Formats: sequence, C-alpha cells, structure tokens
Amino acid sequence: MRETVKLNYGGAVNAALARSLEDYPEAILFGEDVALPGGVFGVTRGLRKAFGARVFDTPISETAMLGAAIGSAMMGRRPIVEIMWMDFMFVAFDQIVNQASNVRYVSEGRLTAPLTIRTQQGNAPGACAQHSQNMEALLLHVPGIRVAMTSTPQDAYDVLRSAVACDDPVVVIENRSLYAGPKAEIEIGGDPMPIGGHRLRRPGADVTVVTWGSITSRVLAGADRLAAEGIDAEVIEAVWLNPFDHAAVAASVARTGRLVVVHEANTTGGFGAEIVARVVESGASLKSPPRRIGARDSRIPAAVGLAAAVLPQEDDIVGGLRAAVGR
Amino acid sequence: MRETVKLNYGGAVNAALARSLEDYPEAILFGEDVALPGGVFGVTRGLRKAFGARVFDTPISETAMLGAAIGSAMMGRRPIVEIMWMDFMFVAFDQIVNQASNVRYVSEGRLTAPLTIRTQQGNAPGACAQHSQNMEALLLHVPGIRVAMTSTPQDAYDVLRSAVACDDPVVVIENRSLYAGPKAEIEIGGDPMPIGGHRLRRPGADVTVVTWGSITSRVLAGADRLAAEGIDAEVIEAVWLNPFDHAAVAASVARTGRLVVVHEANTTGGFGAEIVARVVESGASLKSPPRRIGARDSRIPAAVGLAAAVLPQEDDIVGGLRAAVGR
Amino acid sequence: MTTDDHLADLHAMWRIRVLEEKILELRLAGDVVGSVHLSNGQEAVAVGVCGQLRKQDAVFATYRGHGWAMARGVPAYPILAEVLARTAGVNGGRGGSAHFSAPEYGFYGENSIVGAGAPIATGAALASTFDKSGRVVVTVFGDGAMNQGAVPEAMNFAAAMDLPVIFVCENNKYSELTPINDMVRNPDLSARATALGIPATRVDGNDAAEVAAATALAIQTARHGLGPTFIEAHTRRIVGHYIGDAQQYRPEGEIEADLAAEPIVRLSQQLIASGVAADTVEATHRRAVAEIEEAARRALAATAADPATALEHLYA
Amino acid sequence: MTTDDHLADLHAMWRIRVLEEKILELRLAGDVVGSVHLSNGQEAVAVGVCGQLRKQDAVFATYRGHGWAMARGVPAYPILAEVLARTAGVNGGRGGSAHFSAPEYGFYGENSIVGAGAPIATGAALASTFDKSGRVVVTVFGDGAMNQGAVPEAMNFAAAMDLPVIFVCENNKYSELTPINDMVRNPDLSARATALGIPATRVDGNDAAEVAAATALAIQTARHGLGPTFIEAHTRRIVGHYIGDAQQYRPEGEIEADLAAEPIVRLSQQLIASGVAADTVEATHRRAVAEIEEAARRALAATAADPATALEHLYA
Ligand SMILES: Cc1ncc(C[n+]2csc(CCOP(=O)(O)OP(=O)(O)O)c2C)c(N)n1
Ligand SMILES: Cc1ncc(C[n+]2csc(CCOP(=O)(O)OP(=O)(O)O)c2C)c(N)n1
Ligand SMILES: [Mg+2]
Ligand SMILES: [Mg+2]
Repeated sequence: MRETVKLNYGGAVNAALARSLEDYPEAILFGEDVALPGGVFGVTRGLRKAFGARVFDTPISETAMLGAAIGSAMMGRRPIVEIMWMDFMFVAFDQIVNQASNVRYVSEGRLTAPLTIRTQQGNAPGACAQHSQNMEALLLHVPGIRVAMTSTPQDAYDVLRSAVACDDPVVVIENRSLYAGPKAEIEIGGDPMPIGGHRLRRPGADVTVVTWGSITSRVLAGADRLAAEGIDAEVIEAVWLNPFDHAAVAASVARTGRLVVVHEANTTGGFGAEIVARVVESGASLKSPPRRIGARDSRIPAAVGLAAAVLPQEDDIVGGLRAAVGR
Repeated sequence: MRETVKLNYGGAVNAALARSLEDYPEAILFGEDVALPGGVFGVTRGLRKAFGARVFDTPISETAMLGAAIGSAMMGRRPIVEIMWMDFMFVAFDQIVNQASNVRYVSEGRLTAPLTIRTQQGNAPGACAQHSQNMEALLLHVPGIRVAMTSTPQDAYDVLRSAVACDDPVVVIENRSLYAGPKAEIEIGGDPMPIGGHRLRRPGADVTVVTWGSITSRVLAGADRLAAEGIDAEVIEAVWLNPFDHAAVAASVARTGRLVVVHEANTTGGFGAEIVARVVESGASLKSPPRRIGARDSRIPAAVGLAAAVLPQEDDIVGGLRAAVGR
Repeated sequence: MTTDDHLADLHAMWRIRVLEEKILELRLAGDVVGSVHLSNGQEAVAVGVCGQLRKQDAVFATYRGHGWAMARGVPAYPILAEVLARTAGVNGGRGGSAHFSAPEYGFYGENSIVGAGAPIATGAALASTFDKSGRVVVTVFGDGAMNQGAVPEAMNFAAAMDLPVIFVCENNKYSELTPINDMVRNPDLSARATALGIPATRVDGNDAAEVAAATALAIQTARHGLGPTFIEAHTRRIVGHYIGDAQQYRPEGEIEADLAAEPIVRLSQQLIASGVAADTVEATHRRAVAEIEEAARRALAATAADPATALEHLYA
Repeated sequence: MTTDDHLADLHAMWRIRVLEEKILELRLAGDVVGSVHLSNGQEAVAVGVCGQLRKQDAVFATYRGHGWAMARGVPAYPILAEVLARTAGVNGGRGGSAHFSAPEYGFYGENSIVGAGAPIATGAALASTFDKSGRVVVTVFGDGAMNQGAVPEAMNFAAAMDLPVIFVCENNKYSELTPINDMVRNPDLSARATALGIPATRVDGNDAAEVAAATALAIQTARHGLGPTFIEAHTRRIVGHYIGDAQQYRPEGEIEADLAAEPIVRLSQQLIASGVAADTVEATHRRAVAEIEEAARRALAATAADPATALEHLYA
C-alpha cells in the first residue's frame, strides 16, 4: 500500500528495512550494534523490537558477518548485513571478492546469494583516514556484485528495497552525513522496483554532469551557481553503479556534447574513468574534452582544512564545469 | 658489479631477491612456504640457505604477514613478503588499504613503510575462479601504494630491485605462467633504478597499444600478425602502474593518433579506463575512438575452453587493433 | 557397528581413493588440466562424518574436496565430468577440481581460499535457526587454516549464537609444504575451540568409526540447539599437496609410517583379522574400480563445456 | 612500591583524565571537530603498562589512545594541537584524535580499524629479533577486538616465532554499545591466548600496580626471547563510547558501580587511608590541571594546519 510520508534519509533507510523485513519472512538483519542499540547512527532503531530474533547484533567479525550473510543466503534467507563503515569492509574483502561474487556463476546458477550489504562511506568533518574513504570503484571491478549509492530519502528507501528484492549480492552505500538530514515527503510502500537506472536531477543543455552519492548536492549547488552565469548543466545522479545506465549518459552527452564526472572518490582509478572511457569509446562527438573531478589522489587527513584541500569542493566543480564549457 | 647472465623469469626474481638481501642487511623475506621449501613455484629456492633466519616461513595468516611487514618496516627493516596469489590478498586487504597506505602520510612522514609485497596473478589453464583474477586496478585506486607488473626476466629483476629499494610500500605483481619460461640474457648487479617508467616493446606509427603483465606477449604476437597486413602498432608495456608514465603514452598517441589499451583484467573498472580517460582529458586529437580490450566482466570459469571465452585472446587483440585503425 | 557397516565404510573409502587415483591418472594424461588436490589417506574423515548426516544437512569443504563430495552422495560421473570440464559436470566445468559444488546432494562446495568456508558454513547454520529444517552444517578445513582469521571468527560467531555447525579440522600435519608444528606453539589445535567455549574432541581421523562417533555426538549437540562442536581429526595425506609435489619436506620414514597407518589398509587388515574373507574385503575395491572406470569412460566421452555459455549465470 | 610511586601513578592518571576532560570540553565547544573516543576510567592500564617500558620500546594503540600516548611521554601540547588540527600537532593534524602517532616517544600510533594494530605490532616485534635493540612491543586493543581475525592471527604468529610483543586486552566489557558477554561464550578472553601457547594473565585493570607487575613479567619474558604474553586487564570506561553516547545499554546501577571502582578514586582513597595527606593526593590533580590548561591555551592559540601542505608526504 503506497503512502506519502515525511522522513529524513536515516528514517527512509529504517522504513525500507522495516518494509523488507515485513515483505520477506526470510529476511534477516544483522551487524555490529544494529539490534539492541539500534545502530550507531540510530538507523536500525526499533527493528529488533518489531522483528525479534530476525534482527540481531554480531561480534566485531566482519568476515564472519559477511560469511554468515552468504551462507544463510545460499540456504534461502535474504540477509541484510551492515558494515558500519566501507573502510571496514577490507578486513573481510575476500568474502565479497572471492566468495559472494562467485556463488551463482561458479555453481552454474545452482546456488544463489541474495544478500544486501548496507554500508556508508565518505569523509565527514574530522574523520580520520581510516574512516573517510570512498571506495565504490573497488566493488565496481568485481563482476557478480551489484552496487548502488544514494543521496536522497526517496532513493535511500527505493534502492534499498530493490537491493533486498534482488537475487544477487548488492552493496548499498549510504553516507553518515546524510542520515540526520532534513525530512522530505517520500512515497513508500509500493513494490520494489527492478535494480538499475539513474536520476535526472537537473535537465540542462550545455554539459552533462554525472555524479553519485552525497556529493550530488554539491554538484547541484554548483550547477545552480552556474545557471546564473548562463551555463546550463544537466545533472545525472547515477544511483545504480552496477548496473550502470551508460545509455542514459550517452543520450545526454549526445545532446550536450560535453561530459564532466564528479565523485568524492580519488580520481585515479575511480569510476569516473569508466564513464569517460565508455563515452569516448562509443565515438561520441564532444565539443570539449571530458573531465573528471574527484579527490586529489591522497590519503584523507583528519584536519578539516586539510581534508577540504583533498576532496572536491563546490568551487572545484564550478571551475571544472566552466572549463568544460570553455568559459 | 654488473654482469650478464642467462635466467628465466623465476630465476630473475630469485636473483633480485638474493641481491636485495645482500645489499640491504635490513631486508628480510617471508611468506608461506618460501623458506625451507623454497616457494610453491620454486622461486625463493636457496635463499633460506644463503640468508638464514632472514628468510622464513609463516603461518597461513596473510593479515599477520602483511602486518608483520608493515610493523617491521616501520622499525627499520626492509621486508619482502610474498602473497602467494593476488586473490589471497583480499583476506588481508585492510593491511594494504587502511594500514600500509597511511603510514607515511598520516604520520606526516615521521613513519615510513619501505616494504615490498610480491605476488602473482592471472588465469592459468584450469585454475579456479579464486585463483585467476587480475586485480591491479584495486591497488591503483589506493594512494600510497606503488604498483608494478612485469613480464620479462630483465624487468622481473630490475623492477623487484627498485621495489625493494623504494621507501614506500610497493606491490610487485608477477605471473606464475612466466616463472618457468625460457631463459634470456639479462643484465644484473647494477644499482637499483628509480621506480617508474615504461618499456617501448615495439615502435610503430599507426596505433599506440598500452598493456602490462603477461598478456604483453600476446599483444606483441598480435602486433606481429598485423604488421604483415601493414598495420604498424606501437606497443608500450607499462611496467610501472603507480607511478604510471602517462607522459609516454601521451607522446606516443600524439604520433599515432590512436589508442588501444589491453589488459587481462576485467574491462569495467579496469585501469585501462584510467589511461583512456587521461588521454582524452588532455584533449589529444584522435583519429579513431580509443578502445579497451580486457576480460568480459565475468568470473573466471575453471574450464579452459570457457575461460578462453572470457579472457582477451590474440584474435580479440588483432580484431581490436584492426578496428582502431579502421580496417 | 556391524561388519557390514565396516565393509560399507571400506567401500566408501575405496570409492574416494579410486576416484582420486583416476583423477591423478587423467591429470597426468593431460585430460584434466590445472591443479588438483587429492585426499588419499584422509578418506576416513569424510566417510566417518558424512555417514552421520541426513539429506538436508550441508557440507562446506575445501579444494581438497572430491572425497567429501562423493561421501555426500555426489556420483562419480558428474564429479569426473566437472574435473574434465564437461557440460555434464556438477557445475558445467566452471568450478573445476578446486571449487565445485552440488547442493542437490548437500555438498555446498569446495573453497580455494584457505579458511573462507568456515564463515559461510556458519551462515548456513544461521539459516537453520530460522527455517526449522533441523539442518546441521559441517565445515571442513585443514590444520593450517586454523591460523587464518576467518576460522576463529566463524567459530566465535557460531559459539556466541549457538549455531548448529560442526567444525572439522583435518589435521594432516602439513599446510602445503610446511609442517603445522613449525607454525604453532600448541599442537593441540582443538584447544582454540575450547577457549571459545566450543566442545572439542581430537579423534583418530584414520578411523571412520571413531570419526563417526564424534560426529554423531556433535550432530546431537547441534540438533538440540546447543551449538557448534569442533572435531580435530588426525590424519595424513599419503600424496603430495599438489601434483608434482616431491614431498622433500617429509622427514625420513614418515611416508612409510603414514602408508602403514592409512585408513583403507588399516580397516582392511582389521576386517581380515576379525575373520572377514579376504575376497569380501577386496570386493569393496573391485566394485569401486568398476564404478569409477565406467564413470570415467562416460565423462571422457561427454561433451566439453560450451564456450558460448561462458558469460551466463553471472547475475539473476 | 613506595608511596611516591603510587603518587606518581596517580598523577600520571590524572594527567590523562584531565587531558580527556579537556578534549571533551573542546569538542563540545566546537574547537575539536569529529569523533573522539575517551579513556576515562581506563587510565590505570596505560599508566601501569607504560611505566614499565624503556625508551626504545614501542606501543601500538587504538582510537582510544590519547592516554597511551601521554603515558608514553608525549606531552599534552602536541597531543592537543593534533586533536585541534594544528600544525604543531604530533602529525600536523593529519592523524587527529583517532589515528595519531609520535614515534619519537615510542608511540607508534593509534589505529581506527578494530584489531588491525596487533599484526603491525607483531611486525615491530619481529624487527626486534633482527636489530638487537631489545625492543619490546606492546599492542593494546579492546575486548571486542578479540573477535576480529587479525588478533588471533597476530597472536599465533607471535607465538610461533617467539616475538617480544605483549598483547594487552583492555576488557572494558563493551564494544561500542554491545556487551562483550553477549558476543562470546567464554568470558575468559585470556583463554584464547593460552590455547595458542601464550602465557596469559587476567589482572585488575583499575589497579596500576597490578598492571605494572604483570607487565614487568611480560617484559622479562619478551626480553629473554621467550616470546609474547597476553594480559587481560579488566577495566571500565566511565564515559560513553563516543561523544553523545547516552549509554542506554548499561544495566541499572552499573555506571555508579564503575564510578566507585574507577582507578583514580580508588587510588586516592587508598593513599589517604594509608595516611597520605589529602592535600598531597589532591596536588596530583592540581598539577595535572595546570599542565593541561596551559597546554590547551597554547594549542588553541597555535596555527591551524596549512591546507597548502595537504598533498605532501604521500610518497617518499
Ligand atoms: C588465504 C589463502 N592463503 C594461502 C593459500 C594457498 N594454500 C592453498 S592450500 C594451503 C595449505 C592449507 O593447509 P591446510 O589448511 O592444513 O589444509 P590441507 O591442504 O593440508 O588439507 C595454502 C597455504 C590459499 N589458498 N588461501
Ligand atoms: C574492523 C572494524 N569494525 C568495526 C569498527 C567500528 N568500531 C569502532 S570501536 C568498536 C568497538 C571496539 O570495542 P573494543 O574492542 O572492546 O574496544 P573499546 O572501544 O571498548 O576500547 C567498533 C565496533 C572498526 N573501527 N573497525
Ligand atoms: Mg594440512
Ligand atoms: Mg571494549
């Protein structure tokens, strides 16, 4: 039953989890501090109470947690597991790269691993180098793993529900700086949508900007500033990164003739390169060279002032877009 | 003292290790089965005998092994640690992504981690999905970690020596299918060269091909076939991937006007995208769209016939190059 | 256990042994391509454990898993077809020797990352606590795997949550080419389980009956909701770790001693000593040979995996 | 131990406590930005351990590491400057509260990945076996970290190789918001070390003298080439895990009990009961306050880290 409610981003995640646990009796939810305490960001609050033993806390054992998700998924559960920070995934990366990814393919489809890994990433003021990274690109080089990243309450809800419904391993990447954001009217309660697709956040004629994650709002702010200068940027938020909607980007670039990709992740080896490569490989005719705006290939310092010098700021985005359109 | 010797690839690795252990009294060498047994590929044979306790076997504890490398490096050792297969690195990836990478930067240079991780990757006939991956792209998105990949005995020797001499963490990626290859005359014994640079394997006028790792020989074979058709490919082997010699690629593309990148790794999210993106971002004028030839975004099946359908073959390379030059 | 039970065990072990020998032969002949890890000498563990399992139970094994698959009931033909990269293989050749699965027989797969199966098996056991299947899960790994962080993580997770999983450590004294006793201080690996609060036993892994008894107890524990058990089964592999492993790391006389203590020889001798006719004992071997020969013949004749299908089954 | 020794411990603990309180104050005032993890209540562990170390010895701590840094001799000013993101910080603001190091004081850094410091510390101890420095390495982590595979891997590695490392587990009963006893079957975490062949003790972590005694023995063991020791120090944090942690997970009365048993209160009471003048006892606090206030004043006045340097020191 569809309804419109006012929820912030964290509330939308919570609602999607609750609905998924309702829809799928085989769904289970676990992670460090997610059950009795309701999550270190409060995002899973109330779910233990509502769903009992299906929602539980785990030891600080990411490998065991991901293994538990894979094994239970093979056996017909639909686990949703939280890795508190994307940075922590690397203590257990084998379970994603070598295990979850291979379940369906290697077994010729006899086994499946319908699991969802919820995590969150990115820098927040004062966060240390081990709590600040943007690592989606690593997952995007691992066939067999679906990946999505959201920045709005509506998508936080919709994408998570699609992820849980998906019969393959999906990593949904959130951002802790969004959880306590402003409430928005969102529609909840419909059937989960199929995975994939993009969001057109701002139509425009002069340049196609592809972005994802929490930096989207910075991109939109930059685009608004440029609108005042007469530069009309089209902003696509690529909520699903695998599968990625390359066709949508191609169609947009075909109209605008220019491409800029913005991500908070380090530039070198980031997924921006893939998007640029796909567009130019297709032979699209561009009015100016494509550009990427990402972090400056660095570790992330804790000092806010230093981190700002590493991570892409609104001015970097505005500058990059201006350069792309030749102004 | 420089001298010319005949060594195969595995022998060259062995010679580089021996020389490094001689040059640096602080060098130590360890890994699973590397000491008493001399390595599962025989590459470390004789080193335990020659260097005693500085060469030792470890438990099957990749996290402890990499941690041991980092901690001992911080304390003035110059560890060389073997991760038997790149695929196994993911059980311990935290130690690379969050630990080794941050030592110098976060400490503002007060601490350093001059360590070398030797590993090998790629598919070999009949190898399973968990022993077949090409994962350099993941490392190349981690600032702070140097990365090289070699395919000839001379480079196996030179690059490894440079890696050990380097005062930062370096991952040197070898390939088990090369170890027992033919002997070649190589020069050994000089001073280690600085890290970085590329190898021009074949000068050519029509198209720039950038590649790395064991697939280089397949690229060269393809280029030879095409030469008979009058297509003159320039082949650059990018032995060092971080730092990457983008200038050399740009200069070559400026002459040939065409770019093809070939790697055994999966295409999507592979480092080929980065190279393509850099070239087109620079505004280079290309006579045809750049192309990437990589694996077909799949897990790797054990069956040789199936794996061949996933991984880039000589015909794929020849076809790609033909298409790039428009024939 | 009756004599017939012992004969059944012997036959089950012979089936595995002959399968492994056939795979070795096919590998040396070049029909099988790539690395294979044989379990010769360790058959009693798989036979002892799997003999106690019910259909719904699940086994998670390692690259050294052919015998476990067979002990779970996977027929020789699809195993050989898999190892030979045929379409008729349990996974159509995608898994190969080191990474195949056959869930329809309760064999949830080999794993070629040391230690990685334990957390996944723990997850399968977690599912049992929800689905009321009564499923017990067995995960098997080597002595060396005990030093891989995934294993203690999985054991603690299972202990904390009382999951119905049995951790079977096949302690064959070596990890590849390195003796376990050089890599640990305390050679009693079961102590690690005890420290986590998991009931643990050490058994003669070359005695299928002893393994079976320990397994039966572990299964009861699991089915009663009392959580995991750890079984350290002492055994020896009487072949190299990989094809071509010259086993130079073996101290003098060890291989001979291992050959004398290996489970098939031992059980055969015991049966004969207890009065069973030599021919009855030998018949278990002959039946195994006939079965495997026939399966190998069929598998060799079967169609190779079709490259056109290589990109299928990546996603739903 | 003499009264002066105890007073020195008390002063050392007060310095840490007052530092943490100052950091909290600065954080609430917005001068410190980002998450900070305080060690209030756990000071006796750092003080007891570090009091036994020599200059060349090395400590590897966690995000909850301010006190360990100070106990190692890092002055308050560069710690506060670091937490305040000043150029004068031990790492010029790059490490911040949760990830700073000061190797010149034998403080090899905090680590914000649970368990990850143990293998690195083990590596530092490995270096000792080559460099003849006699360096002993201490790695500290929490109860929850025992369940992270890196820790048992490191412990086994150190045991197998007889490395001079001391594993100090600060068992404060909670991992973030979750009680350790819900996450393990056997609450005796030291049993895990024993199972690996590592000598292990459980001590009252709120008693610096008891911690020091256990550490002294561990150091002897290490310096004699006899390898690692495990010390489980029972303690309590008397603040939340993070700023704003309402500690709703604490059973009724627990916080009060913890406050009554915390090491500063306890040692002060003991000293007074043993006849030391109240003013002498209180002076340890006053001196700490004066020192930290002065350091904080300077740190607040110091120059902010310069963004122009943000890309330096990535590579050699
Ligand atoms: C994480 C990881 N590290 C290393 C290897 C390489 N390797 C394969 S088998 C093996 C030895 C395992 O020994 P053990 O656990 O005793 O099992 P066994 O082979 O004796 O049955 C090693 C080191 C691997 N496959 N995975
Ligand atoms: C690998 C990893 N997983 C999870 C976290 C998040 N985390 C930070 S502190 C903490 C609790 C650690 O508990 P414990 O080891 O008992 O140490 P304490 O905080 O009590 O000192 C957790 C789960 C992390 N930093 N790293
Ligand atoms: Mg073994
Ligand atoms: Mg704790």
